[in-house]
Amino acid sequence: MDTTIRITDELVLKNPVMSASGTFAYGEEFSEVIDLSLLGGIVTKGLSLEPSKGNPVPRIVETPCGMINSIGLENIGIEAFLKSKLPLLGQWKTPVVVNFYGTNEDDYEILASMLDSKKDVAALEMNVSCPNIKKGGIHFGKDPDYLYSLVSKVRQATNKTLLVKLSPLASDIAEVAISVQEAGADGITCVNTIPAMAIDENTWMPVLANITGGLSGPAIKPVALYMVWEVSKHVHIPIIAAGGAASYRDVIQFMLAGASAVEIGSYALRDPFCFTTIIEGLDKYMQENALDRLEDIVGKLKT
Amino acid sequence: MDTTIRITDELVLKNPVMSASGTFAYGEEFSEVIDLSLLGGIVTKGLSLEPSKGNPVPRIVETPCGMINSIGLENIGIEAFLKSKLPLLGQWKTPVVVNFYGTNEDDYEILASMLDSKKDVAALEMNVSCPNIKKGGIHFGKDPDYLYSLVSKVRQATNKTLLVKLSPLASDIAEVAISVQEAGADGITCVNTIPAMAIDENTWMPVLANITGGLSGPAIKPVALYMVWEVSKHVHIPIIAAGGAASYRDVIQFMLAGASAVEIGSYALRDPFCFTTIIEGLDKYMQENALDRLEDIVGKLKT
Amino acid sequence: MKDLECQIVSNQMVCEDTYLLQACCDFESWKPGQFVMVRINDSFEPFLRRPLGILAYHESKLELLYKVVGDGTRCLSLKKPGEIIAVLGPLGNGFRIPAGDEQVTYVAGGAGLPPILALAEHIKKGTLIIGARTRSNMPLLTRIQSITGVETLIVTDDGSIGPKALAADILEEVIQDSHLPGIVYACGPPAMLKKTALISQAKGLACQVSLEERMACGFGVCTGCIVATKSGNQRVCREGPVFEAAQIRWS
Amino acid sequence: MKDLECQIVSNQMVCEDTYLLQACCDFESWKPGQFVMVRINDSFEPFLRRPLGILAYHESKLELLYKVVGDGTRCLSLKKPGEIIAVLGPLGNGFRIPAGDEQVTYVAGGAGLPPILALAEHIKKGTLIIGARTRSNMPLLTRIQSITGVETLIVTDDGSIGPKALAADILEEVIQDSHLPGIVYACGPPAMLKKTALISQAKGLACQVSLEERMACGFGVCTGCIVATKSGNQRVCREGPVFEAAQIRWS
Ligand SMILES: Cc1cc2nc3c(=O)[nH]c(=O)nc-3n(C[C@H](O)[C@H](O)[C@H](O)COP(=O)(O)OP(=O)(O)OC[C@H]3O[C@@H](n4cnc5c(N)ncnc54)[C@H](O)[C@@H]3O)c2cc1C
Ligand SMILES: Cc1cc2nc3c(=O)[nH]c(=O)nc-3n(C[C@H](O)[C@H](O)[C@H](O)COP(=O)(O)OP(=O)(O)OC[C@H]3O[C@@H](n4cnc5c(N)ncnc54)[C@H](O)[C@@H]3O)c2cc1C
Ligand SMILES: Cc1cc2nc3c(=O)[nH]c(=O)nc-3n(C[C@H](O)[C@H](O)[C@H](O)COP(=O)(O)O)c2cc1C
Ligand SMILES: Cc1cc2nc3c(=O)[nH]c(=O)nc-3n(C[C@H](O)[C@H](O)[C@H](O)COP(=O)(O)O)c2cc1C
Ligand code: FES
Ligand code: FES
Repeated sequence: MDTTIRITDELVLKNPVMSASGTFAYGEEFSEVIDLSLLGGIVTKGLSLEPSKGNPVPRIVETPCGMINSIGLENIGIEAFLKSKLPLLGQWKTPVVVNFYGTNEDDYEILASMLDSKKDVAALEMNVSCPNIKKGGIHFGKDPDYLYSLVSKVRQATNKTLLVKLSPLASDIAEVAISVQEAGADGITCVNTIPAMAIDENTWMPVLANITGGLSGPAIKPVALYMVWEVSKHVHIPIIAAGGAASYRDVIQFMLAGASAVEIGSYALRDPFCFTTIIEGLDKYMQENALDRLEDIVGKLKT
Repeated sequence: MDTTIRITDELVLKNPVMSASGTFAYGEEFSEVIDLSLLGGIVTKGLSLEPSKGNPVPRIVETPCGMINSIGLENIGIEAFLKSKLPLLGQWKTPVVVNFYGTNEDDYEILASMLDSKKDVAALEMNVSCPNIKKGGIHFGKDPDYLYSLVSKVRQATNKTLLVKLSPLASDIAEVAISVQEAGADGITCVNTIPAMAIDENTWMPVLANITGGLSGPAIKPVALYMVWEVSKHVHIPIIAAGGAASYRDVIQFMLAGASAVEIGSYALRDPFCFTTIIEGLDKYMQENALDRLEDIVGKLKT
Repeated sequence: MKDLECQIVSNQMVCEDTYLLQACCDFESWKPGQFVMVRINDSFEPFLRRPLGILAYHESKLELLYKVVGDGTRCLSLKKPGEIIAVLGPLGNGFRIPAGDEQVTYVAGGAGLPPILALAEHIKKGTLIIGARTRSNMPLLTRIQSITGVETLIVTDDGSIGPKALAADILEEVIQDSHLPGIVYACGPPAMLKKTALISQAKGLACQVSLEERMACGFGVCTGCIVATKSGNQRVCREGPVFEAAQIRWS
Repeated sequence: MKDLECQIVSNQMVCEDTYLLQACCDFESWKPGQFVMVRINDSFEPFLRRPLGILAYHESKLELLYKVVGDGTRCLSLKKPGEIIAVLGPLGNGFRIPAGDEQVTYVAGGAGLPPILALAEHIKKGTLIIGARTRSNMPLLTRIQSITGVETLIVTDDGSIGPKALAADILEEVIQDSHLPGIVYACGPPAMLKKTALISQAKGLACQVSLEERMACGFGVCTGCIVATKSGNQRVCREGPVFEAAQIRWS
């Protein structure tokens, strides 16, 4: 039974189960509880040129079958990451995907070229879809033409596998995905959180200090599944799914819809050991369905 | 204690609790179980010029804290509605809002003018955001410029209160809302279902015969709340909220975010008697918070 | 239609994966073939109610017989006596009860048993054909075999009880020598219903089938549950779940 | 940190809205001030785990003391003996145990009781000040008053038990005549913690506070739970929940 997934020649996963950005930090805490070598891939917290403090608390709120976060991309900054986190992360036999974002175009370019030379980095995931920061993030990802030029620049700056992570909040996500593909991205991560908010009817105040945040978890899985399906009909580069995945069933569903791999985010906050359960579940599913190569099911939805 | 909500001079609700389109049919079934006079407003199933059969079954699937439907706007057509349903609906002391859609621009215009003369119709809700039909629906609602011209035409065709119902799937919902306001709409309904899908990992098939559908229910409430808040910051016409409301708490939250009234959709499928519970809950809330006029809290989120 | 908070009296496995639930309930009236929508939890999970046929209702006690097939029914099966479920019903049209002395035949397969049993226990005559996969799949055997006035024929896929046959095949034999007028009632998997309908029609017998479709509301407002009939789309939950077989456009 | 399926041994109301839960559990080690993340349901509702301080752990039995404030704790309060909850822990740093003969004072308010009780039961000396709203709000009275070596002072907002005062006010009196070195441990509402910190500082006493913040993971990966300290953002769940009061940037 072969669970290998080939995203690009440089990004080959031993199975389709990855961590998602922002719910796995830089891997250290998880390395104490699970064997990181088992994972298909590890995606880091989103990194910026300078360290970022993120938004004030409260920045987490629970919702029906999901959660909203307004972390605001708090991170230790690229320098500290390269110096103190990457060496540790690189030691596992699992590809490291570095998620990054800028607050202007130059940031994106500089970050990409800084990461380009790092042998422990298997791929870059470019975040143009975070709903939680004032400048950058989601605003870069809205206009297909603008995004085309931004991704093109980043493409010039690195030879590494380049994934671009999209927002589900697009009038036409296929159009956005096509721009990204034309600009030379190697793959698309689909999707980031959905802009959302929570209000306390007793205090008349927003629950989150940042007022708004991004919705994630099982609640949004049906939307993420749609987005993957929609994008997969329009692009030929690989898709990595994110959005509410919580079980091997979800992973199979995303793959049938067209994803090559699936990132597990919020659910791993609830159940840190779910990675192991999901990977085991996939093995069992393959056995029961007499599948030799897991990759064969990608996009095989019968319609 | 005054729970009256004034949307326009013609559309005055005795309280902010309304039915949503598509989960209340034409009121007959509900009239057998609850007193329709208690409701703030009744919104009919979406009507088209000709009767429509909708999509094949299955067209319902449950999801975490929500559901996806792909009904495809099955309806009896405007003629049959005017003849056999409206007279019954009009007898309750509750304003009737007729939801309608076209598969081309002319349809929208003709429907609006047909409804314009009907005294039992308090307002029109123009659906430009249904994800379930091939032509019409969501495609009309995506491009702000196109939508401006479509709403302008419909505006010419009727003097009735005109609400336009938006899709949450917009790169910039505020821009869409502003177009709608400029085109002369009297109010905005915010929001329709979010495009979504479900897949059966055992059969490798979509669960819905139509492949995709629209997500609704508590799962999407945080998104709908965000949309209402975002729109309310940019327009001055009244907003009617829809999306996952299930309790008087949700109604208050939507009102604080800027909605004048709230439609209850999916939750009423689960609990048909919830309208009464919610209305009672609002009364209790007003008492506990010493509120004289419920309308006073609209948009009063403390930020 | 009422929404009743019903206290569970008992909820026990009666055969592999199948549970018999008894709950205190307060219907004004009901008819065999009607169903209820059960809200399993107060929390939003599962979000929708589940449609279940009424197996019996007497002395303020409602009986449901259900098979655990997914999360909703699994969750229901974990409920203990004393716990509350919300029951919306009775819903749907129910079977047409024969007015005269027609010969009556019932065909039930799989989870289609409850409404058919309710009907047989009401009419108290005729022949009841039940198809199951295997013996361990057949619930309420003694109860079924002792329905007053009703002759029971059980068939299984593996012959572990009764002949190794399909219910619809047996039907053909049973109504072989039947006198007109007669009526056949059926509930079960679509393939069985279709076959039953064709056989009955060929023999000139009336046939009513009780259909299943995914439901959101169960009382007619969402049009989630339609079936194509010769007079257009009909709602299984409202115009049905019982239909004249001749009206259905079988797919 | 382990994720343990723990069977509930008992789960009883010990005073208005407050429950004592005992469950079989299997920690290798733990420290007073640590906490666990409790997964209440198998279903996705509630989605996140709930952080609860460890009240006690001995002979493979974990004790939690929690107040019902919302849906999650309400749902937990309905669990019966025999049912399973998933417990992730022990988490966080725990209190610094005094090495020498410092004078020890504890201040606990509201839901801040569990970690402080755990600590007092461990250190077995010092003065324990507890603030509650009213008598019916004070759980485990007998147990608290019999902690070996610890003197207990209870104050309430309404004087229904002990003086009518705030815990932090009493603190001022208690440490009036205290000899240095000394340490004050506190857990409770933010206002109380801040006041305790200021008083301790003014008297030149060390002070550790255990903080609460909304948490998603509880083990440091989401940065949902940060607190601003003099050395930047720190995660309450990982660098905390116990912090040197002097390090906190009180808002
Ligand atoms: C009118 C009617 C009467 C019924 N009576 C009985 C009965 O007496 N005993 C019994 O065991 N079963 C009966 N069923 C089928 C029963 O409703 C389903 O088995 C049950 O809803 C499955 O729920 P689940 O959560 O366990 O499965 P899941 O597969 O997890 O359910 C997911 C969703 O699919 C729907 N669904 C799944 N299977 C069916 C189905 N066969 N029919 C309709 N919806 C389905 C569920 O309602 C739910 O919304 C009846 C169905 C209908 C329509
Ligand atoms: C480290 C730590 C230890 C704690 N120990 C205890 C204890 O021993 N006993 C006790 O009664 N309570 C304790 N709390 C508070 C307890 O976690 C909350 O009361 C509980 O999570 C509320 O959940 P709910 O679903 O009932 O309330 P809801 O208000 O419905 O919760 C909604 C969300 O808000 C979060 N939340 C609400 N209040 C708090 C709060 N005060 N702190 C953190 N998150 C909150 C919940 O975790 C949940 O995600 C502790 C909190 C922390 C951070
Ligand atoms: C707490 C939290 C922090 C996140 N931080 C980031 C981030 O730094 N960069 C990014 O691209 N996405 C971030 N995300 C989005 C997730 O990577 C993922 O796309 C999204 O949550 C949907 O997947 P899920 O439902 O499995 O969580 C974050 C999500 C959460 C919940
Ligand atoms: C079964 C179903 C049918 C619907 N039909 C329509 C419709 O005909 N026209 C329309 O504008 N919206 C329709 N909607 C959308 C709802 O009116 C509402 O906007 C949406 O479901 C979000 O609200 P909710 O979460 O309260 O259901 C339908 C929704 C459902 C669930
Ligand atoms: S289930 Fe809603 S109409 Fe039948
Ligand atoms: S709760 Fe996730 S870092 Fe503390």
